[in-house]
Amino acid sequence: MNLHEYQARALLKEAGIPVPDGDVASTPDEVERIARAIGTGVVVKAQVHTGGRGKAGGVKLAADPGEARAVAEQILGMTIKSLTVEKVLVAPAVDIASESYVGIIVDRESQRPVLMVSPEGGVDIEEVAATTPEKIFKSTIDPRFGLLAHQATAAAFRLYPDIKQVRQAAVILQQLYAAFIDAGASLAEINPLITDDTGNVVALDAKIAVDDNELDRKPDIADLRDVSAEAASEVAAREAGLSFIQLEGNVACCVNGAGLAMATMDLVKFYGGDPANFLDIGGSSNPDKVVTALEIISADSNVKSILFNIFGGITRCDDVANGIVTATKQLAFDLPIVIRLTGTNEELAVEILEGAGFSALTDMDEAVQKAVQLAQEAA
Amino acid sequence: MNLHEYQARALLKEAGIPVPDGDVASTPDEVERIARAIGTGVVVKAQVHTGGRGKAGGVKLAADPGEARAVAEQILGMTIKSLTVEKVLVAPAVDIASESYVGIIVDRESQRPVLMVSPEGGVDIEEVAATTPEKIFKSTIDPRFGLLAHQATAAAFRLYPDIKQVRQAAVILQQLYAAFIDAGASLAEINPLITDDTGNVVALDAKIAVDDNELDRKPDIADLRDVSAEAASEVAAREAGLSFIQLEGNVACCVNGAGLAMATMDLVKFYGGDPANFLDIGGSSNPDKVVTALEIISADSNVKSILFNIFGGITRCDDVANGIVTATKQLAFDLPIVIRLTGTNEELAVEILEGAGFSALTDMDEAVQKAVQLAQEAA
Amino acid sequence: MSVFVDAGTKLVVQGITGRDGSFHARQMMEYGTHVVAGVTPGKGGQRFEDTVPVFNTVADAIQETGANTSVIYVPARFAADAMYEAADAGMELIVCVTEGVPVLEMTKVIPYLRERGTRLIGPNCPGAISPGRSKVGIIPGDICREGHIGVVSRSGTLTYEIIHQLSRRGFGQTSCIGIGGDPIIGTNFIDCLAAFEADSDTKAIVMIGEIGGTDEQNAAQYVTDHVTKPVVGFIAGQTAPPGRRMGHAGAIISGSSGTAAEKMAAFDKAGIAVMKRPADVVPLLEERI
Amino acid sequence: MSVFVDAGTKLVVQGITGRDGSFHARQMMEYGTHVVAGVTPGKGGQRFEDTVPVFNTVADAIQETGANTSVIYVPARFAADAMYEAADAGMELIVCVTEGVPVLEMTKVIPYLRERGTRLIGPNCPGAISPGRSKVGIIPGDICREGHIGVVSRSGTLTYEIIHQLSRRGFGQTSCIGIGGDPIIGTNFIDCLAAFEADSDTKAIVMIGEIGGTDEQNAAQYVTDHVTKPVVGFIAGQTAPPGRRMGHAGAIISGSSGTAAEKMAAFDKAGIAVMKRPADVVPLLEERI
Repeated sequence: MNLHEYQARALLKEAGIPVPDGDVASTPDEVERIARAIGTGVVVKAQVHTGGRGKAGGVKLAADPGEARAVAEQILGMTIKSLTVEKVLVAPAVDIASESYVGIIVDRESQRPVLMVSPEGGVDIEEVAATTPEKIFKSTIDPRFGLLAHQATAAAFRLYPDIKQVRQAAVILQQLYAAFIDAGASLAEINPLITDDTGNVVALDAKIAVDDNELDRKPDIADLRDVSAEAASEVAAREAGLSFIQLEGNVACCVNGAGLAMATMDLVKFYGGDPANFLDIGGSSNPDKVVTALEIISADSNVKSILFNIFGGITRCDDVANGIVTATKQLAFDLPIVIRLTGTNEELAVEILEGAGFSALTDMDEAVQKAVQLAQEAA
Repeated sequence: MNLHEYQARALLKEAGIPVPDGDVASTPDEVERIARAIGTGVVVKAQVHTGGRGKAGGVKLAADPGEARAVAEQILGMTIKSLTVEKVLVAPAVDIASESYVGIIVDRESQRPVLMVSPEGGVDIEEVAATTPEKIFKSTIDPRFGLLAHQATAAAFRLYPDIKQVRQAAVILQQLYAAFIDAGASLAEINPLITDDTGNVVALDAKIAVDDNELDRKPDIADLRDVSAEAASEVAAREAGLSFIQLEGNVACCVNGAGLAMATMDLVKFYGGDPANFLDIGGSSNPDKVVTALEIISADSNVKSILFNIFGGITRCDDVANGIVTATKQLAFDLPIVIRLTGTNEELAVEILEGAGFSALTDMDEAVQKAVQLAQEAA
Repeated sequence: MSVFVDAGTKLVVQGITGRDGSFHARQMMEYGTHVVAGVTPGKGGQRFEDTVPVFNTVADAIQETGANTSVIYVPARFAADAMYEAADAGMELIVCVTEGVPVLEMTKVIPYLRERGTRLIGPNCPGAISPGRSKVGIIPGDICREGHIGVVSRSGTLTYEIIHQLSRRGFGQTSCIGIGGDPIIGTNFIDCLAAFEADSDTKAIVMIGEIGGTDEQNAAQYVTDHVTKPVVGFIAGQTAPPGRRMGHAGAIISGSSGTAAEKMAAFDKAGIAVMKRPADVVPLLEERI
Repeated sequence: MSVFVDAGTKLVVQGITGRDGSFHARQMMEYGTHVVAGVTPGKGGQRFEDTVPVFNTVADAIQETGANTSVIYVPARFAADAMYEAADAGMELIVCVTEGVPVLEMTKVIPYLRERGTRLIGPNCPGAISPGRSKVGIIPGDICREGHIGVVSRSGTLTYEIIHQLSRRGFGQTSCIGIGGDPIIGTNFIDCLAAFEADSDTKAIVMIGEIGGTDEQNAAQYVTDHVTKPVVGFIAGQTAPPGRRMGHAGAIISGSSGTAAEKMAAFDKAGIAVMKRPADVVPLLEERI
């Protein structure tokens, strides 16, 4: 789960990191009021879960409260990479002397958190990594000990020549690690970490991504989820315990297991089709999940055929069959459905489906080919 | 540094451990008021840094506020093992169904904290360890991971047959470990950990000893020091940066280094004398320290001779010599002083001392023999 | 022969009285796995299905039964502690089926187990099966056959699909290992490749990867350097959009690293026969054995 | 020959610009120790005494000078981090002179260093000296002489007293190691006994213990099992009252465990000649060599 910038800033502030004042707003009125309270020039920043806000016109400076209101009117409601801007952050405009990047991620290779810092901040850090990797300094963190003071200091020496700034940055890095752990994050970064006109080190923008598996034990973090910033279909899927991602194609896929779901999408492509989504109904076999899945899939007007690919293990094929029968009755849609079922209770499932007028296949390739063909005929 | 029971209870309560209500008092009036607020029968417990309070009459039950006042009048001001009772804890009298012992210490052997639990609580645990060691269950804690839930649960299974109590106790053990770490403790124990008449697990008495080396980084804990509960001479010594322990003999010893100080005391004994104290003036060589040391030593009326044993390394012999000369001028006492100095700036020290009418020896055995002889002559 | 689990596996089921634990304990017992004990705190002294003794702690279970392997079905919030407990008790192998263990927990579990010499498969994995000998986890026993192919996979049902393809066309398995799709796991591809290479009964290896991370690329390098047996590989997620999480914590691509194309190229370079689709597994094996 | 420090010791002084660090750095340089670098964050690029380069980090110091040993004089609140830093930089030996490191910190430092194969002497210790070759720490060089006695001690000035007794009566030392009196330390008696036993130049060993703990008893057992050279021992604290802390964190007795009597009995049983007083060291050695 990604946090908004304003949420990430708040967590950093709680951890003791110096962050400029500022507040979040969802109307131009609020923006004007916040800008007035700040009293200096401000920056108004769209709060959406995507990069490239600046290029898209989602980040603007304003010299006074009136101008802040005006730019907020432009930004609120605009669309950036298909996401509507519902909120903006209003913060004082700061004089920047230097910009660095600092971030902590969980590294799969070392199986540990890794601290990364670069004096090349304020830009796309992946670009820096690709073109000038020597400008990124990495330090592996032993999670049993945390980010040690000497590691933080050594990293800070890569950013600043001045020992006062090194000390400030080292403290900020340790606070960032604390925030990373407290949030159950998979990523926590400050970009840019700046030095301001008085020489102090300050966090200007923050990004935190939380491991979804942490949300159960971190209700405060779970409460930060902003469903208004997500596609409605994905919210509905998550609430039903489904894993769903909307794509552009016309063959809807409904599969149990993420690997098999991806392999099914790949096979759709292999046979000349285009998958409409990724959808994993998971390991359990609750018929209600299948109903929700079909509801979500059929709401997509691009979809021309629906493909079920179920390999029964824990998932019982008869449960899925019952779900399909129930859903098609309730939803009354006329999209063609191709069903492939094999494994646990396969025979029973075939019986249920045939009783409701469906036929069932057992071969994955055959099923995919048929679904692709049906979609092409309907297109 | 040892905490009082009432201080230790407060730390356990902060950590979430169920502890009966109660408060500390230093007058019978306060005791009566607290007992009235509690509303049931109470126990009044002397707050002194020693065991065996119960046997000494420092712990008494009282059925009502009037009786509480009466027992407080007996306990406040009494002397237990040469310590005057200045404060009492007043807590509700609790019906006890079972008594266990739980404690965490830093174990030198494994170089880790160790959890110890025993179903034989409420008694002298060292006695249990000596006579029925099989009734003590130990579990080594990896400080990089803390007390793991499964370790706490396994320990709790040694105390209770009932899973509800096991779960409660396991949580308490993890909270005790957190309190142990947060306090920078070398020992944290609950004895007894009881089950009350409703079957709940409750901490009835608590003991925490803090590593003095932690006090610098734990000011809240350092503030808990109660100088009224310590011998005045030891408080004065600590404040001057000296390590001092009062003993019963008549040969006062003033030495640099703890090992050499103990060896000097041993040598006093070897030559038929009796050391009046342990005193380590430490590694630095500030003449003021020597003055304070002589002040403390000479205040003890048992002392018949004073022995300096200084092996100069970091400690400079001339600094010690200057301290002796200054102190003897200021303090104007007539106790015989035997001085042994060797090492750094030895010659300069001898010069200073001889200029002030002292003679100096270089051999430890000779000096100790002479100090013992002088004490015997004066006795 | 087989790897990791075999007829000598003496299994403890952690969470045996829970919904998933009891279901799969029965499945494993029916398959013939030597389930010697279960663990559920507070249920020590009971018997599961009237036969398997239940203990309060893994230490008790090991002491009484001499178990060497543990499988974990406890809820996610207890899973890390279950792994610590099994390792502390001296378990040689832990299979953690539980899904949803926080990644930061795993960064601590991994070194803890390593220090104690305990092998972990998982978490969030289907486990291991050595057909005809022992099944530890949730891989459906009826799709497997005894034979000479070693299967290792990051997926669940996709693995079943490929095992199914193998079995029905006469290619039985020495062992099938589902290592799990989480970003941080115990046993990885390389561990399994090494075990299959060392197992004299295994004639060929099937390796099923996914987008995300660089485990498949590292495995390909390992194949180049150390594996003499034929390897056939598959990568799921060619059509997955970048930067999105595909169900598994593991199946996520960032930028150009961890794409299916990159992994397939690494396979190809290492001489691993790359399937275009799951149905290719048998023809490719037939070419190579 | 000598143990732990010798002519090959290339030393980094952590905290070289501090009060204690600069004083002892000069002392060690005067003694002839090969001080190759100092470390003080923010003073990188300077030179100490116009000769020794100062670096911001230990890693920089090692990279530029090839140092293998570090000595720590930083204040107590920075000492644990200084040890972590030295170990991370790959130091073979760390001598931590700093007094006042919290014991709970040490419970974490010890396994950290062990995992990295770094030896620690201390904390709160006088360090090591191999007379005529190298001095690392604060043992006064002028009381030592080259010779064939190995000295290991938990004390500071008591060690000097005994070294002094040895030197002035003609018994020089291969090495003298002050292991420190804290409850949790790196190198212990047994490590030093093993090193002296293996050192062909060392003809006899002097071991100086204190009340508190069981290190001396364990060392006595080790002597019985593994040491062929004569050992002479001393225990300080025969007259110490039980349950009180005698200056050192280490010198505290609880109940009947860790008393001087117990330790002296263990020495005696192991064939270690027990001194009644420091002045006995030479006569006892003369009897045995």
